[in-house]
Amino acid sequence: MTMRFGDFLALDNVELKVRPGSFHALLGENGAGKSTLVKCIMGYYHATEGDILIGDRQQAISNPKDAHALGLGMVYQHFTLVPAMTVAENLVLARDDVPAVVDWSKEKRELEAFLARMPFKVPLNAKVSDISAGERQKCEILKQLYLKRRFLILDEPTSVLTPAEADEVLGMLRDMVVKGELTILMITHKFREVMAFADEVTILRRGKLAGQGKVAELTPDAMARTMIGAEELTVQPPRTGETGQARLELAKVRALDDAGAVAVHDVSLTVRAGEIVGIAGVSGNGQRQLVEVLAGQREAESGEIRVAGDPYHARREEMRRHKMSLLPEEPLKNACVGGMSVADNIAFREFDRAPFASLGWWLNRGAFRDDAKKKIAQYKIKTRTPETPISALSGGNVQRAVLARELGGDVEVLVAANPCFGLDFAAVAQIHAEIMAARNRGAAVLLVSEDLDELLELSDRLVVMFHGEFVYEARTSEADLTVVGRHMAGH
Amino acid sequence: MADGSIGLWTVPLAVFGGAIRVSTPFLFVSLGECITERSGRINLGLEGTLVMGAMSAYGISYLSGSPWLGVLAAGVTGALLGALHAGICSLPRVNDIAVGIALMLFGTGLAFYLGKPLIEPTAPRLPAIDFGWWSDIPQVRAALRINVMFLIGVALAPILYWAFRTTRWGLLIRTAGESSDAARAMGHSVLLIRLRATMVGGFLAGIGGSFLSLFYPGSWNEGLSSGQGITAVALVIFARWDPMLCLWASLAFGGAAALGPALQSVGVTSGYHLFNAAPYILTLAIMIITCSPKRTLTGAPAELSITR
Amino acid sequence: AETTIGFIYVGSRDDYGYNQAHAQGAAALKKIPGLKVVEEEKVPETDAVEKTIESMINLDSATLLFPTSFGYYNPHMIKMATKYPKLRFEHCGGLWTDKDPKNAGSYFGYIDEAQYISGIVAGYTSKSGKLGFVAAKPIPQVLRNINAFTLGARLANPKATTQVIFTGDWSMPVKEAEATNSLIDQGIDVLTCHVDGPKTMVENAARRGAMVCGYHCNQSALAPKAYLTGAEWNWEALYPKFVKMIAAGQEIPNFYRGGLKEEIVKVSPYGEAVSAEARKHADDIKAKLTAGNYVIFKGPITDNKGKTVIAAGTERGQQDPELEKMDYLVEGVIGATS
Amino acid sequence: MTTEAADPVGAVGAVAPAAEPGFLQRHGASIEYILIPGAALVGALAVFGIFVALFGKNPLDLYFYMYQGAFGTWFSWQNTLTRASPLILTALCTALPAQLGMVIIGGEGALLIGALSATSAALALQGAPPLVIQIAMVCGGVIGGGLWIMLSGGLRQYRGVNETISSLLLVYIALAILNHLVEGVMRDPASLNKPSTREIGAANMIGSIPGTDVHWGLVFGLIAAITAYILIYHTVFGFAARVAGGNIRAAKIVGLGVNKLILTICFLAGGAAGLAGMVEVAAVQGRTNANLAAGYGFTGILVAFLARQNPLAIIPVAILLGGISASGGLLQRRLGLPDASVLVLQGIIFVFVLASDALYGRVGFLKGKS
Ligand SMILES: Nc1ncnc2c1ncn2[C@@H]1O[C@H](COP(=O)(O)OP(=O)(O)OP(=O)(O)O)[C@@H](O)[C@H]1O
Ligand SMILES: Nc1ncnc2c1ncn2[C@@H]1O[C@H](COP(=O)(O)OP(=O)(O)OP(=O)(O)O)[C@@H](O)[C@H]1O
Ligand SMILES: [Mg+2]
Ligand SMILES: [Mg+2]
Repeated sequence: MTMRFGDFLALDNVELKVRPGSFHALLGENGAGKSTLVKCIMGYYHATEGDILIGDRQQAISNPKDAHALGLGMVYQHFTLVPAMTVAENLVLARDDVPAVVDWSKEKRELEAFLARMPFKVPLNAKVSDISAGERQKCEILKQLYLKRRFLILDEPTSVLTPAEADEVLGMLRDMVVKGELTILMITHKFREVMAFADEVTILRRGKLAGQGKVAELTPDAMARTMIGAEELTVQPPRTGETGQARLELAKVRALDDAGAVAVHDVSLTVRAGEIVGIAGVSGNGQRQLVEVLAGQREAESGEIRVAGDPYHARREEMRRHKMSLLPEEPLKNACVGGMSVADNIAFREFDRAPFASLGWWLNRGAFRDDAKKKIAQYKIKTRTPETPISALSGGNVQRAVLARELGGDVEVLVAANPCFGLDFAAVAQIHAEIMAARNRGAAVLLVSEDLDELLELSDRLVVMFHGEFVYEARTSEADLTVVGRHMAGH
Repeated sequence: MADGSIGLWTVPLAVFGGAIRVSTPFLFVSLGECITERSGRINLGLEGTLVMGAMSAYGISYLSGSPWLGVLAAGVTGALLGALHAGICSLPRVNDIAVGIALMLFGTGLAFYLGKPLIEPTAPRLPAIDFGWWSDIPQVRAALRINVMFLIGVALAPILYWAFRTTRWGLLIRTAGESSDAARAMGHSVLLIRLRATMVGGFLAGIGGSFLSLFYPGSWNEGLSSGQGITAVALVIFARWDPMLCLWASLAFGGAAALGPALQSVGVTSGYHLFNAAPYILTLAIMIITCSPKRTLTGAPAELSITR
Repeated sequence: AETTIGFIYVGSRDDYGYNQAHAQGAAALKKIPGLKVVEEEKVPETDAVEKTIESMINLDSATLLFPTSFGYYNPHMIKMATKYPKLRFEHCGGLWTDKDPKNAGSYFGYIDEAQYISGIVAGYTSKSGKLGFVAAKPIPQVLRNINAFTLGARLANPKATTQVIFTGDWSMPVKEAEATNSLIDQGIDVLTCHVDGPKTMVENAARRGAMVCGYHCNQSALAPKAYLTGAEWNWEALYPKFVKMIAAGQEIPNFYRGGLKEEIVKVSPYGEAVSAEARKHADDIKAKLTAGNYVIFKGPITDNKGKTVIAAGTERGQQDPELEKMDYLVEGVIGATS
Repeated sequence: MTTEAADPVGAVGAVAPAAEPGFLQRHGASIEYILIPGAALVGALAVFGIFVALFGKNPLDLYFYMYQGAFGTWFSWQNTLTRASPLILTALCTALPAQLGMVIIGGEGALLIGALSATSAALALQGAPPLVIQIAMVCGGVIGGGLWIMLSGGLRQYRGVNETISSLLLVYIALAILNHLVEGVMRDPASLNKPSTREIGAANMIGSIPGTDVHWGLVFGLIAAITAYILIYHTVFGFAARVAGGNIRAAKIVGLGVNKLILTICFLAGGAAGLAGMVEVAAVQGRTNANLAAGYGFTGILVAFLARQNPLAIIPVAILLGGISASGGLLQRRLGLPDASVLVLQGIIFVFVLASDALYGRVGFLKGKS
């Protein structure tokens, strides 16, 4: 299978074979072409070259409907549920044979009968926007089962689940595979899941087939090496330095979500200099709104935020005075202007001061370019020129550009949210190293993440957020993982 | 009373009658736009569609002698303009608001151009049904001389409300409007869904136009629509994309349009310019009261450019 | 060589109203050999009209211009007349004063005479004695029509009243239709109007069984049964007269006005619903007006707030400049000027 | 626009700069900015030609008269420029907020309010030296129009009301206010049949550019457009505006005062349209009345979109549209086309130019080799 996007070769003659009744894992760095490959299988993309064989018969799949007809189903990397509709509506609508007029009472009866046979439950009448990310992911999988798909493709299905939830979902799927009811091809970045559930694995690197084999015969290290090839990882500096004074204080902060419901419930927290406080939690429990309040993207309803003792309202001069840095999730959406150049994006924090601005108002283009060149080299940002629009960069490189902007100068307070979401090893290592270095230099770091491993690795203190409240707090070194997991799930 | 006057009762009656007479174009345009916007696209060009519909309905009614054929022609013209809008918007990087403004201009211009010879002739109009037979007050009888199109429009609102919930067609439109990724993942072509939704929206708006020229005020001229089409688009937003609310809002707009003349007829004469602006002030006031910067509008289709 | 005459309209040439009346006058000129008529419609009352005039002068060699809309006069036409002193400008509706250039002129018709006749017919025809008037704006020309119509009606029926509704602008079909309906809801059974296109009022009133008097042009084709009569312009008669005067080397008076007598306005033929009595009375007054020995605004006249506006014994003849400043509604009119 | 997006080679492979690009490659983007709208214009004219040919007119005559009426003579040029000058200012009313991602279509309202407040300023200062009055009128126009559009911006920021809809509703409301005042308290009793305010006085008019018939509004427009361009592309304020316009979340995360930016830009935008209103009063009408609602505000929207919201590009586009409307009269008179043909042509051009947006980055020979 070969796939080109314009001049870019996303898949280069890749071959993949999945035996019936097996649980197959697909591994690879970001942008290795995993999603592209499965989208080609589903007829979502049309491969430039190559064929799909199902049971030795060549099949032409020109759109997802063809794939569905052949019993292929896919859970996409990004949710494909319609948030404004109910779970039941989403399930019924996914069928290929939706009747012209839907008889809801009949459909609901059938859905309930179906759910009764399933090992996990979802609320049928709730709007998708109102249920948690974990429930949504379950919903996606249920949808495929409801549609009676025999061959299921899962693209990073566990990225939003707690480890316990992930185990539950995958365990159940694995049971179905064992019973011969299902064949699964799963894309994941988590070796733990591969080792625990998969039978076989295929590894892609930069669009090429890099390795294949039985899981039983492989170790995580071997797989990682195949994935990243010869790339060198940034080494994370050791944890050093003393914890200092309180830098960032939240007092009874309350915030609403877009629908006007309370998302952050009077939370209070103190982060000291030279300390990383990690906020754990399944996504959708108010972390995003909390970060948005700190980033000035959302107004707090009540409560107070203090930085170094001064009240803080996310104003530019406050951020500047306190040397605040923010690494939001999805940086292209949250912290960059896609149409502006890399150089401009890197200058967002400093453009209104010398040397970027002469006399305080006239832009000095040369200074933009010089500063950008320096940071591009320092942070290994892969871009054609500093004038390239940042939207043309890959996800990891956008992330690096934001890192260059936010951590390029002195930092006293750093707020980072899922800074490594969906990134590969190399990028993750670099970002972790930068965050740790900032801490060691005495910055107060608030790290919000859905990745528990990341939190355990980086933070000094761990706080669990559930339904907008902080429900658990402990020193990371003393935290009990099962207790943390229980609190994340709300028990 | 003996002289046939009903005194101050004129005002509520006129507002009521006006609601029935004037609201129909608002109703059709807003329901049409509701469908289009629910599919994730906004068509500001419905003003042009309305005018084009009015012109073509009048022309066809005049040429063929059948007003109903005129209504059909207006619908078809509207659907064609809708297809043009959807076609251009489906090109990458094209902004639907701008295309709407362009089509507003184009539709109006074309209607004026082609409609020149239609200003003088008198075309057959749509008949009215007399629902006021039970009353001996002529004013009530007049207010209850209702056109079938109004009734169709009134019926259409609950039908759409129901259709958005229970028909495949309605659910698909909503899916396309809420999440184009989801629609695509289900194997549907979002562009095609939006094309159809925009065409249906145009069809209804065209029909709304035919009401103007074939029933009330009931003739073709260039000042026929004083911004009804564009107001109806605004109306959809404050009706929160809910067909039933579109119905009530259209009725309120119709009533508001009748308010100025009715007040004057009972002697409230000062500030009639301000009374004439009542529908616009009303819309703005309701939007100010009901919107909030802190949350997105409830009911707003997530893919809609104007609310993102 | 050919003489080129330019006509400029503010609206659409075929609006069944004000602009169409002028276009009919222009059409009459086209029939005269040796004349070339150029026309432009929908010219807004901004410097666009100055440019249109200049364009007609520069590109079409027009030597006589008729900018027909009221708002063209000052400052636009005045400016052009000053700039092109050799050419002749004739404006409809303006008030020429001796401060204005000599090559500019303003003409207008006393259409209130025709409205007066309409009023008489309406007064006889109305059973309820209640008449309706759909008007655009409370400006003197409109008020004068409303007052003349009412005074005429009260000749026929001293108790007659005219209810007036202002729509606020010259062309607002939906508002005009609503005004028509509101008036009829008040028990009014004869209506007339002063808006740019009377079509909406005429058709809607007729559909509700009320009688109508037309305005600007003859609208009897729109409602043959309901059409009583109407006040019409007679530009077809005036414009050729102007051209003849120029050809004969005569000066057109800078301030040119006239009514029925001067054949600038006319009255539509009576409809079938007009009674013999009404015809007789109306014809009688029409004959007097045509002969020039009848005064409509003859004191004592009080306005509808009870104030005397024309004292007993005062006669305000058609030429009286006071009438051009009319800002009241006479007794019998229901409505207010603001 | 992201012309490079289709060519991710450099981003994926290391920082290896491609081989020295040729002229077309280097200037591809700029050439596109001229070539694509140009082609769209030609296409639109061709379609319009076919359209009139269907009605039995000769398209060649059409093009000839259009050229003659718009640019054929010195007089035509002046006609065109006169019509273009208010359009430059009203187009800014749409183009400036567009930098912040807002679609404002209420320039007409700001123009009316600007005219009204400029007139009020002049009438209040009657007797003062003309220069003082003229300056007061400029201030009045800018402030009146500015506040009017700022109202839309404020409603959006503080109440979440969509600015496109609110600015449009405000047009109707502005017109009602104007009519109400002009027929009421501000009415000059001597303005008999055209209710108007009192005249600002001939001495206070701003007059024409020497040697021409084009009034000073053109110069105002040029200065405003160039200033707007510099403001947006070369100043700290413009940079902040572009950040906020490109991605409001990004602007907030770096602490830019988005509310202030939006209100300021809206004020400047409304100020431009208000200035257009002031010019209409001080250079053309001499007073305020309903004639001012001549649709300049609406045509300005068209100009802004055709210029792709670029303040400099507004100048040629306004001249082009001024030319089209200038030639409209000739088309009526010589070809017997109805007045609406100008509207049809504008509509076709608008549609073509918008559709041509899809072509950016796709013109084969400008893309560079792979
Ligand atoms: N529509 C597209 N147009 C151009 N390039 C694309 C497109 N979709 C994907 N690519 C590119 O193809 C490559 C493979 O992408 P793909 O999404 O398959 O990666 P992946 O292995 O799923 O990565 P991840 O782990 O981040 O999900 C990437 O470099 C990506 O940028
Ligand atoms: N929709 C798209 N259209 C065009 N090019 C794209 C698109 N998406 C991605 N690309 C290009 O594909 C390349 C890889 O993008 P992608 O984000 O998948 O990188 P990646 O391999 O995941 O890198 P990283 O590990 O840094 O995230 C980039 O150069 C980008 O320009
Ligand atoms: Mg990636
Ligand atoms: Mg992927």
